[in-house]
Amino acid sequence: MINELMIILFAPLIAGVVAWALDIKGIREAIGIIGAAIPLAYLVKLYPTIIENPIDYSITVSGFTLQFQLNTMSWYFAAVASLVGLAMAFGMAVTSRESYDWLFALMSFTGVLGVFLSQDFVGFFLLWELMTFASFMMVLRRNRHESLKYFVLSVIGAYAMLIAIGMLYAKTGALDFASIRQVLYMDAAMGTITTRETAIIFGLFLTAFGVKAGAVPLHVWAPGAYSETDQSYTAFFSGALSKAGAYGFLLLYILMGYKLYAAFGTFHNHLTFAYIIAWIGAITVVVASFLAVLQEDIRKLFAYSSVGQVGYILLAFGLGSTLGFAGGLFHVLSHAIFKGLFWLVTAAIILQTGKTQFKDMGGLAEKMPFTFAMGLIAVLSLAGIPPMAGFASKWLIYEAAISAHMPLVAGAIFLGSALAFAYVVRFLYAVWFGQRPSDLEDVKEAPLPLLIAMALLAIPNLVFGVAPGLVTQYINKILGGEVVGGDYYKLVTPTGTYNALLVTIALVIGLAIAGLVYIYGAKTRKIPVTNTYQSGNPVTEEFNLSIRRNFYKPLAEALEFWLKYSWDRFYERVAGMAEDFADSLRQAFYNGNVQSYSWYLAIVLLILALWGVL
Amino acid sequence: MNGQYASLLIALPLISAFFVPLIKGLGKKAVKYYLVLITALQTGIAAWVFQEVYTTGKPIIVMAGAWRPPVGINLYIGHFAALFVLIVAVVSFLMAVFSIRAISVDPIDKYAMLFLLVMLGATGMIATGDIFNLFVFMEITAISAYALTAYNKTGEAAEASIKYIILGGIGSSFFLIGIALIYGSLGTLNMAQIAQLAGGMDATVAQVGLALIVFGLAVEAELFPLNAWAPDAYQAAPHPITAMFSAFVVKAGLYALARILYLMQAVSSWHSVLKLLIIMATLTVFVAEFAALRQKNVKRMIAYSSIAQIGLIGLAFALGTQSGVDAGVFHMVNHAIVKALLFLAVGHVAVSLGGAEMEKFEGLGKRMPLTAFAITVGAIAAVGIPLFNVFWSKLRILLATLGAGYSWAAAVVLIASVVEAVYYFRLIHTMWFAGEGERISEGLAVSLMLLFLAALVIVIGVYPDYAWSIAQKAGNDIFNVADYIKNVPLMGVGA
Amino acid sequence: MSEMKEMRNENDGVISYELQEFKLFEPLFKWARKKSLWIVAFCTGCGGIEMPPLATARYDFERFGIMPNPAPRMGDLFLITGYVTPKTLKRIIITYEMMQDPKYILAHGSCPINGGVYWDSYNVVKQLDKYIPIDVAIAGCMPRAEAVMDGIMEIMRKIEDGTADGWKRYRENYEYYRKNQDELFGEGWREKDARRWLAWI
Amino acid sequence: MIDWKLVLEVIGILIYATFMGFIFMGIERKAMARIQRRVGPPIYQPIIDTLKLLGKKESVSHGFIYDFGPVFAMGASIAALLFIPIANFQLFSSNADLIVVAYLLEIPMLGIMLGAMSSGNPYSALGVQRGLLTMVAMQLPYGLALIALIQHWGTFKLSEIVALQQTQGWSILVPALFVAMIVFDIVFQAMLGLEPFDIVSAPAEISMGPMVEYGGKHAALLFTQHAIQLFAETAFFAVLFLGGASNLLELLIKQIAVLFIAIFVASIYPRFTIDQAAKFFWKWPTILGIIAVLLTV
Repeated sequence: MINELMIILFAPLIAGVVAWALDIKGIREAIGIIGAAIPLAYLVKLYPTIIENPIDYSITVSGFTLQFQLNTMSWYFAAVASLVGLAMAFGMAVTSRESYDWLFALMSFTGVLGVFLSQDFVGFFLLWELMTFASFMMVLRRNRHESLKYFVLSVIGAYAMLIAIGMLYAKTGALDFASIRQVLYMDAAMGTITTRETAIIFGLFLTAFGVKAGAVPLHVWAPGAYSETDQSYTAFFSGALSKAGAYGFLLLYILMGYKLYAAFGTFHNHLTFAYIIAWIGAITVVVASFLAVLQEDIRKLFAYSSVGQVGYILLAFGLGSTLGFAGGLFHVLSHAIFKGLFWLVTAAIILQTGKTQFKDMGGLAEKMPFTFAMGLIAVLSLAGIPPMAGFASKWLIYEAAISAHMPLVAGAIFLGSALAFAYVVRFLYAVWFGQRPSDLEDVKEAPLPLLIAMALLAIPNLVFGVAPGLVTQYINKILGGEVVGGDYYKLVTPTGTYNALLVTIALVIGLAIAGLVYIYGAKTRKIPVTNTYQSGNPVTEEFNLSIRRNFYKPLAEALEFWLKYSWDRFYERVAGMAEDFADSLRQAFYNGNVQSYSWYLAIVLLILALWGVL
Repeated sequence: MNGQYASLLIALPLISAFFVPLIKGLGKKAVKYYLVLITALQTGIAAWVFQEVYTTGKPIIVMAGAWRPPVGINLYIGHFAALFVLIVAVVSFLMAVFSIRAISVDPIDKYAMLFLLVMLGATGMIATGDIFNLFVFMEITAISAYALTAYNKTGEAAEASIKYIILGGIGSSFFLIGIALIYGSLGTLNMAQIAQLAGGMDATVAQVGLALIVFGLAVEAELFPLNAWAPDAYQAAPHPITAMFSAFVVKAGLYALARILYLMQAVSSWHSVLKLLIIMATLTVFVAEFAALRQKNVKRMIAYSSIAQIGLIGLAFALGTQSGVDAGVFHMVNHAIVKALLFLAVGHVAVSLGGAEMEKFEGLGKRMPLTAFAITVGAIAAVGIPLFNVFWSKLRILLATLGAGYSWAAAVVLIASVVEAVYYFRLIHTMWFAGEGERISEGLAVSLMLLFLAALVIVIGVYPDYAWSIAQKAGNDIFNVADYIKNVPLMGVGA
Repeated sequence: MSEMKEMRNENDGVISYELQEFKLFEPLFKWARKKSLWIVAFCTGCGGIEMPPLATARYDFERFGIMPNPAPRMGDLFLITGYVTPKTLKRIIITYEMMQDPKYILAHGSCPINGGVYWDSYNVVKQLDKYIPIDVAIAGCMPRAEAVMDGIMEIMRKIEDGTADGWKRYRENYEYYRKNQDELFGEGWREKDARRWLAWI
Repeated sequence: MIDWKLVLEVIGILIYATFMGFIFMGIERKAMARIQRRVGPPIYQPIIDTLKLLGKKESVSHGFIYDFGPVFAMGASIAALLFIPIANFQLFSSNADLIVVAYLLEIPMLGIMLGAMSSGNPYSALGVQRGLLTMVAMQLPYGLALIALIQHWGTFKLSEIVALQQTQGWSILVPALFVAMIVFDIVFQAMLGLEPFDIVSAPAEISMGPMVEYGGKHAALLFTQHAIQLFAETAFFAVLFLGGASNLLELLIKQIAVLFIAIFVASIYPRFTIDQAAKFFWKWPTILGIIAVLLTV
């Protein structure tokens, strides 16, 4: 019978194609949701088996053997992706009007699952390209410029990876990970691959995975691509697809770790190549968070924030210590759930109000209470407030960064998390609180499937927040050693402890005491927004009582020196130059008169003559 | 039905070409259906030959007038020739069906005759085993191609064919000088014997001879500096003819180049010629892709893209390794299908909407959904997206290039294919997501053909094993010169 | 203290809620209210200049726990310093109603009592008491700092013995005050005045 | 299962901390008054103010989150307090380390912001904006100071840091950590919202900032929260840099010492504007922080 791996891998694609072909309103959504649910169901079913030994499966396609393996690590990444994928499917049942969206969303789902499961470079590259193409088509529908920018950057990344694969293939003669790791491990000593070539291969892989993970110089596609597509798909786009980039960095360690160490040695007793990745991650965190704080559009804010959070993961992997990997892997999960939740909340807001700019939103807390509650959970988790999953993973990364003696990188995280707190509160203020614009009076709560999707992602936030041990014990299995100790509720690392349950209990006690003081006081009465202190002046509904536009103007003024430079404008100029070069090349060469063509022939003859004789 | 019936492949188009004036008496319609009939017959024979060669595994040798080579001329239909003759026949059949609707200019009998002669020339070039016979068939193809380019009787078509004539003429004359040199020093015209004796030739003569032949064929095979005629010729030629140009006329030239290149392996300057060809091929890809970036006419854009893909095939052949040649052949097959699909679809749009400018393509998804779908599948395949056929061959070529150590060539090709992705996806966006229009009825025949080709693209993409095995056998046929010599029954006469 | 009867009137709900009665801690709260009077930093008239000296080292009202506080919600003591024009009175009424009970008003000088020197001016409110309840009034055309301190002492004493019930009077006969206010400014003056500001915002 | 000794300790410490917090606020006002040669209010004045606010007869609300904000803030402050080792009482501090406490000390900010934002008053919105910007500005130097400390002592656990300081002498004796202490002190000024950085609730400019719409029992809640926060932060400072304390009296002396440094600085410097504060924080304290961090690595 067909191997489960194949079912996990191709169920979404087949469901997508069927949904696209049938294109009947009710059935299409049902198929889509089933297609997205199958991988998660099978992964849960396979959990007990993969704990002992991984499941292998390989198929041969046009002379290449594509090997797939479900081991502890790929199970972890695949489970995170399918959880967010299922939430996306529920969300898309409401927000997507076209069967076109279903086809390409589920195709990118298959792509990302394939990337996590594949054990050889051809399969990896094939599914990586498929994932990029499918997510590109989702964006192409709505905005050509952003989608082309996204596609060009990720195709440059993919082709850089192809050249690196080719060079490795030329040197090691093998394409599957196991033998490449073996050959590179032995080669580290003999050094048949020179350090220059290792540097090139490392640089190429860095660009490839950096583009997908959105590392700073290559992050310009993220805001456009994330905001110009169906918002519930973006939950998957930024929740799971960016993890492929992070997974790539992990792959770099597994395959070439020892070779890179042999080639580049250490710098201040950190692995040099890891040091580079850590610094890329740190810069990404700071730059993306600063940009996120200054955004005016809700989607752009979350796009930059997503780039920043993936920067955390890169930073954690860059530390090189096992604790760093544990922190990074935990943050993969927590980022997927809280960022996915954020995007679903955005989808609900845009669906119900049709607005995307902060300046036309406000006071939705009463109108959409459930979405607001989900948004609050996501806010607490992203800002890293203790009882939530976001804090547990961020805490691990802090531990790892400081105990890995990388102080400036740890400083960058402090700044990054403060900025995260700032833009998340900005989102809360601009959308949920303050005075409600008159045209948002009749806003209703989001439809049921979207609420299910949100609940699907909010519960893990709470569960893994109060009991982070669940995740860390599994991560210990991935990393093999007892990296993070303690039971379900308490994380114990060599240098620090964090008892999530006790912190939650303390918070509850505190709230109870404060509640008592609150209840004791005089009975409160509700007053309208207009009954507010404007230094004595009477206020009516038409007054604009909230600051929704450029909320952080002072910060923009303080950073005014840095904001002059932008990678985005730089890439636009480069693209323009390339197109003008193309035009000048065409006019220069194919200029249309036969005399010059025959001169070309004469020149080639001359070269042939010279070439032959010399 | 023994192997000798394979000679019908040459005889049938030749005879039927000269019957065309008689059929003209029965009316224009009859001529078109006659053309379809002949190409259908040719496809049948080609399919039988393909099946025969691939089951028995032995090439079919046809000796003209039962004279044994090297005295007589022999047709050597090996794995590659069988495969490609079938492709030539199938594409000609499809284009013949398309011409019924696409060709409205009056001297239809002349069109039919030239059509059959082009098909004859291409088949002959691929099947022949004699170098001079190769030149003769190349001349037939070239001259009928010149005439067909000017068939539309517009100023632009005349200018394009003049360019083609001048450059083609120079090229083929140098090719003839090359053959003369080789014939002078070796005394034989049969390719197998040339391969046998090539080692013993005087170094400089062999070097100059090889260089001239390669130069002559490079013009026909559209390598970088020599392909200036190609974009205008593609654009000016009638739509079915452009598809034939890109699908097999150029490929016949490329095959001839590869065949002679690998025959003359023993020549001392072989490696330097290969290096030159690699540079020229990479530049072809680079210049053609960049030239296509800001094209307003979609047909010219796809012409540039076709030149670039052919440059890629040239690069694969010039690598000089077995995996390179296999990848090149596989890419030839895929490229033939994809370009036939694209030119057919664009021609169909040009015929029904009167022009191939970009504006005509706005909102095509709403007006001609099936053609738009065909163009989309073709474009996505041409870019090299997985689950489509060109991806596998492009991956093979790049791995072979990197394996051969030319990482710079691979980098340039990849940059060029990024550019290709940009202009193809711009086209897809204008077709599906911009512009309005109500649905127009599309011809049944053309729609069926489009669906057939699109299905072929996706089937090879999803399950490429069978196509890859054929390509491997065909590649082995070219690369493995020792087998070639062994198969040809040479008499023991001559130097 | 007499039980506060339920206020059932249909005006804009400003005064329609009933109040919290802390039986047990009343004496403690009364002491706390006396010892920490927060002045609403809203100097309405010419007497405002008298406020800063109180905060300096010489008089230092902070000794008694008095602190100027910009937010009316937290304020207790509202100093009406000097003459009151209708324009200022609108702001005073809005701020006063925003303050939370118990709140006290200290009127400085003669102008709030009977118009003082501006007795015949068209633009001065002759008798402030008709619009908002005054607890303690200090004589003097701008009383000196000592007089203001004395007034504050007077307010503290009144809180002590529970007679500082301006806020209770305002609550009980709210219609009377409301009628006078509407008489002066006209019905629905809050919206009209606010809409006038809209042009600038 | 519940060990009653711990429960009693917790209740005792909470009451003690709240009371001492108010006394600290009183000392603050009294010291500032004495500097200005004024008599100044009695030390227990904040207790009176809180009682008066609690005794208000009516209280006003702009919705559920408006009420939830102060309650959440006070709850978070209480939670933060429970995880700091107060003198010889190890309440819950064995279960959390430096980073957790640092984050718990920042959650009340979120509570106040939540409440202020839902009050729908432009002044409170400005207050929220300034509060967040100050926090963003001070986080980098704050982080660097903490990192320097952790790298020197090599552990995150507060109880271990206190033990190490008992044996090897206070943190401020180590030169690198002395620089870190200066940085932490500047950041401490902003955390308490004292003069040079009291941009958040700038009384004259934006009328009490976030607290403009708060009155009655909500203001009382915020005052008690500020008291507990003050106690917690001074205790945190003492534990980190002044070697913790073996008994409450020693802790009290250290806390008051720290408080007086803050008061002296507050009563001298005028208020920064918000972007000046941001630029200042990212210039001098950050440079000092980097020096401290590089010295201890």
